[in-house]
Amino acid sequence: MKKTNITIGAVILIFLLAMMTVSIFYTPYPVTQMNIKERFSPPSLKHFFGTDNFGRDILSRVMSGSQTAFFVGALAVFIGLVFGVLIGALSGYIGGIFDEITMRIMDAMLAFPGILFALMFVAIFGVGIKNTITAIGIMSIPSFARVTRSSYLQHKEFEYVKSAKAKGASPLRIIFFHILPNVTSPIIVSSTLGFARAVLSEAGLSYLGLGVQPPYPSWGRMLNESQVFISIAPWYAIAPGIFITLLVLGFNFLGDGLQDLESLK
Amino acid sequence: MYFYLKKGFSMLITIIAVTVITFVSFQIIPGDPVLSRLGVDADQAQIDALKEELNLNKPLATRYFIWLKGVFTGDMGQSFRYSVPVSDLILNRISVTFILALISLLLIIFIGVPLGIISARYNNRIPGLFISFISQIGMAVPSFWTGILLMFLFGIVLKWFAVSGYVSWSENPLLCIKSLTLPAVSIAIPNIATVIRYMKNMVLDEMKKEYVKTAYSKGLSTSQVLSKHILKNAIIPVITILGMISATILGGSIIIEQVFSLPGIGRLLINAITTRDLPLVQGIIVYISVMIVIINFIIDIFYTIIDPRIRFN
Amino acid sequence: MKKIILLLLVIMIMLPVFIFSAKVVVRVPQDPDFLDPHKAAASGTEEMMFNVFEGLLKADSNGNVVPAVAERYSVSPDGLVYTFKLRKGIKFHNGALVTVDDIIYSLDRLRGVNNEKPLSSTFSSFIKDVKATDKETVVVSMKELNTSFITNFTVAIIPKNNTDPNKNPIGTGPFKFKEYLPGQRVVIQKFNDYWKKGVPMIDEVEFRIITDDQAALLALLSGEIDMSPRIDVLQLDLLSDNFQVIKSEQNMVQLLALNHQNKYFSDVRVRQAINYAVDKDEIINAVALGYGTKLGSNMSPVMKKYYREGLEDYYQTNVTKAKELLRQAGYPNGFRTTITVPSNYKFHVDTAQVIVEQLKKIGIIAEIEQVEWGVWLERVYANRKYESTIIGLTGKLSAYDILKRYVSDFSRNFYNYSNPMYDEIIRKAVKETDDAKATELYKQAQDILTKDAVAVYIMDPNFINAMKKEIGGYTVYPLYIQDMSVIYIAK
Amino acid sequence: MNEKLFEIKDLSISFRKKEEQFFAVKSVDFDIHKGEIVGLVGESGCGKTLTGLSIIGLTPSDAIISGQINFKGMNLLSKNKEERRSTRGKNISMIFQEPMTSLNPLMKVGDQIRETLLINMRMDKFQAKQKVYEIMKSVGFADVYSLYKKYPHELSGGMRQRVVICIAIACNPDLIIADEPTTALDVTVQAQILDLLKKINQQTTSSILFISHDFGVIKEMCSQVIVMYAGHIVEKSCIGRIFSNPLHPYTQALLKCIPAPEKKGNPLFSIKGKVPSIYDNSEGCPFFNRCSFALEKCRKELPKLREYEPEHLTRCFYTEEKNGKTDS
Repeated sequence: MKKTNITIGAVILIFLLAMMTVSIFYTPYPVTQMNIKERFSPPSLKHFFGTDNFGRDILSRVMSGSQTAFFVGALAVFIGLVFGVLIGALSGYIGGIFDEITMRIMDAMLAFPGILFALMFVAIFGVGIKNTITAIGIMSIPSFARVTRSSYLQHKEFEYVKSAKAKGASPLRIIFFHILPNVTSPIIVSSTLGFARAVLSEAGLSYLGLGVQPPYPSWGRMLNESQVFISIAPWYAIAPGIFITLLVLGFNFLGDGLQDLESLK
Repeated sequence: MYFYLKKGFSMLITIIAVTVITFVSFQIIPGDPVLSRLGVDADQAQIDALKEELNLNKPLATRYFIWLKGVFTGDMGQSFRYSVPVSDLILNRISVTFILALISLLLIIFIGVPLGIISARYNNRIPGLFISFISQIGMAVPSFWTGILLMFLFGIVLKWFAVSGYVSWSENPLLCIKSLTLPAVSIAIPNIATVIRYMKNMVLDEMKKEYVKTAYSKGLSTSQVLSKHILKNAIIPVITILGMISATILGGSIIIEQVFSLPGIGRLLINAITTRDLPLVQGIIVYISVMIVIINFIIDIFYTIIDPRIRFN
Repeated sequence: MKKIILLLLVIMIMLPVFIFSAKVVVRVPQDPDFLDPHKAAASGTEEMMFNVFEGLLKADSNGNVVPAVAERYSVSPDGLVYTFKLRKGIKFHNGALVTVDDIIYSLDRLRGVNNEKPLSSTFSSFIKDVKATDKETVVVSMKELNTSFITNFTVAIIPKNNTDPNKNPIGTGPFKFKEYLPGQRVVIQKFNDYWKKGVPMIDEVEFRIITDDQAALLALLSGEIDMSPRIDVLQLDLLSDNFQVIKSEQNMVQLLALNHQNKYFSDVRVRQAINYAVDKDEIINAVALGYGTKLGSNMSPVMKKYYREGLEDYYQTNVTKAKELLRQAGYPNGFRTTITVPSNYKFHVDTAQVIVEQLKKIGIIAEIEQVEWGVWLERVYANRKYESTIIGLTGKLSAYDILKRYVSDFSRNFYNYSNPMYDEIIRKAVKETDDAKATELYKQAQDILTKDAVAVYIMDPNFINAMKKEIGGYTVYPLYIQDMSVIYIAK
Repeated sequence: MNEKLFEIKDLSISFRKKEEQFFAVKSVDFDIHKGEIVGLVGESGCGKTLTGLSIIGLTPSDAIISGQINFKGMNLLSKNKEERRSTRGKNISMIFQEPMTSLNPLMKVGDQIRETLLINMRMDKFQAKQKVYEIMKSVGFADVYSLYKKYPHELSGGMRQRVVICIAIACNPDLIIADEPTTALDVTVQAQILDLLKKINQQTTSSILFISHDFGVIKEMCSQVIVMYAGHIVEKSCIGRIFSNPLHPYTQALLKCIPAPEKKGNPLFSIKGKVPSIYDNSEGCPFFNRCSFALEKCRKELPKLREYEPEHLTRCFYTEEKNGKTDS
């Protein structure tokens, strides 16, 4: 059971990554090319996923949409990772008041619906890919902070930390050079799950029209646009949905697989 | 008791912090509430009159304290967009979000928990594997996509459910629930998956415990052991994540209200943000935070009901 | 015995439902800004409250002003004094007779007398004073001549003793106000003592507020609403045959506005190049599916009297000519620019996407920047901080109100267009009492706008109203309003 | 001797790991008579708990059980799940080692006792409650009415073990399997629990299978003793003989470990080495490498169980030679 999760996850992600890299150089049709005559044509050999209300090829748009999904997901997770680990490490290691305050803030952020926070952020600093990434990044900080803090609390008591202290290593050195390498696996697991959440949040925001703006293609926005024509062109709504699910599924499987491995160690 | 005070107090600070941030940020962001209300043909005299009415000319700090004083006296000030007390606006919209959240919470509990137990009982066997696979997919599917598909399938094709529009509880409770079923299901699905996974792991942990052996030694059958002993013990950790889930339900409902165009808090907030209706945005934040505090409070009470150990310390 | 009583009871309860109360539910995209007519400015509000309030005069479906609260009126030869005769027996919704004091109160409230703040700068700058010569006549004298001022007398007359005109609005229109639920609906009821007999023909109108076009369509399809004005043209072929669709020009001008202070667009050749590059027919087909009338200048053909023919094909799409002009202007390989578009008007966002493709052909790389409506109003409309934008200007009754937007000192001239010759023509037109001469001047103004390529005047997007088959009598106005008094339900 | 209640014949319990079979219990035979207290003693990991669990039918699902467990003439192993379940609680009950965790933390102790009655006896809730009060009084609880409503975490270790005992004796079963019932308790409470068990055995006809690693406790409680080592029975005898004349070297070593007043001052004896793990299938006597009297023979062959005195058997080549029982 342990291995299957990782393999399924890896297979899905490799497929999507391949599609994404291909889409950078080649898509069956230019992504923005409109062709009014071919409006709403159903899936066919010519247009694998059919065309949308401007006659644009949905497959090409979905393929290039994957670029945004990966791009936003990766950067958002990166932000969440860097700040989350930093906060988690410091509060886990130092503890005391600092820990108390940061954890209170983290709990409050977790209690607050993520989308709401992103909405506020985007409304304040304006829509667009830059702000979407920052918003989702900040939203994922608490989960990283929590995971890191708990592993730091645990590792703080281990021998190798005491011996490092004995050698007179400064707290910063201990945090980054001694403990960090030992706590990477829970962080990796939470970054895969974080990636899945980031993709879902980006899709959500774009669906509300507040996420990624044209000309960047986005699955969430495609879903929003497709909803109007669902009764005459249902395929328009199905294609982007499937790919969001696939990407998130891939990361969930990967995350679970890693988690099983890690619990085995 | 001290425990609740501390938790409530920290939530209070966060609410105030969030509202201060919103207040300040609303000053610096582009977009003018007066213009977005009056539109293109607004006459300069009308603009000045409205600015006066909404006392936008007063300095920032005084406006914040007027608002804060108002919050504690229950008067959240007037919405810029509707010139109607913010609390009236929110109160008649909050019922939608609240009932929606309630239905999806019930769905989550009454579908997630049993399925979780079944998947634990038949772990590594056909039913167990099937349920975990489905829950894996359930977690991955974006809730608004499920919403669109459900609306298409049940609304347009099968015409079982009304496609949009909301019947308020006071008009007709049954129809109200009917109009909220599809949205509630789409919010519930990803959370049901989470509950299934949590429940399964918790039940498996409890099965290893000693008191289960004692129960078996009394001659109880597996299902009796599950329902009489394991369920109650396994549900405690699940209740804690229900607190977290209630936050995602509120978040989820913001998007789902858009899919099914339900007049809930979510859409009210989005419109409020786009029309820079500061008092309304502040009001909604306070209401949502209060709702979260209440939900967490209820969950803590649930905790003490089920787990006597907590009642004493 | 008991059963019979029970049966009777049931029938009694069911009865009201059967008495056929003719009710029509109309979709509106957003909430009214104010119910108080003098404070309201948003076109969305006028669309509904046209049925509740009436001024001394009222607009008719051909765009002229006809008597309403006033039975008849006359204008002095020098155009400076307007005399209005109060219509006999006309009543407010609360049953009270309309008096001259109410008229004076309404007009004074607008122009702001005895140091009260004015609610309309046009009233306060043009009207000298308002007085009643007798129980039935009101005389309004003007500070200076303005031939188009007459259309301003359509402003609502409200009762003097109404303490809160915003909470419970009272007027003289065919319908009276019933209730307003913010974010959900505005409901108005038939006013039985309306001065024009036989009208309205339905008992109640509910304006249901549905912001999302997609939800509105679904509500229409499922029968929850009866009429959805300005339906998204792409949704038309989703309607089955038990709906009827009414299409016509709506006196709206959709244009690609160019900021004349921008270094590229200050050069007329660049503006002309863009006019040659933008293929208006392709836009009309792609975005409006053909439901749009091509324009040449800032005037829609609906304003028959003032419309200058033949300007729409002044710039036949011609890519080579456009490139040539760009080369002359010093930008042989084009330049980069942005099109700022209000995100809540999908129609304009789609137009922008088509224009971006068209401008690529002559080397201009345009990026779309979607902003919220509030932001667009502040940044583009008020502060003029933009390069180019796409917007639709709603129709007005008088040509002066439409064309005064380009006069250099006009407060909302967000194009930053200043052309003394143009200003002179408009100023002369508004002072010209001879109607024929004034019309000719307004036509010359349109010529300048086209030749000077002030903006790219794309189309008058057809007003499309989808409604149930059984609704009859709908009349289109060259204004942003829904006249529900002429609606009837055919059986 | 009164009527034979349980007859365990050639009982073996094994687990499969990567196609290889490993035996935790190897062909064990012993009987339990009505009203008798049989002691099952040995170091932890010698299969004594597993034997107890197999009798009540609570062995882990992947355990392979062979041989016979005859209860009143019926082989429990041949019965289906349903029949097996009906014996649990009614005929056979069990007391576990860890009083802290063997009670459901979220259920009142009284209810946990009453549940056995409701499951196995035809009683309504009210009758069952009265019976529970009776049982609680019989185990020495004072204020039973308030105690009924208490939760496990409100009781001390000793009191909790008494509750477990109440559960075990509720339907006054034929056999109570007590798996190290007092190990987790402190000495003073231990004595009370042991007296309680003795009292129960005398008052009711329930026989007890007392599993322990502590010979001192066994001495006090049991009439019969079975010594197990690495899944085998190495010595079986009545209480008197085993203390006066321990035959198997392992039993002798165990007896030396018992701290006694006269041994005060000198170091406590402990057996060198440790119990072989279930996965080493080497033949010969499992105690070989820890036995100070080991012979060459012991390395290859597994000695047979022989009777040296009435009701006193052991399995050891050295004892055979010492007592001249060297038939082939």
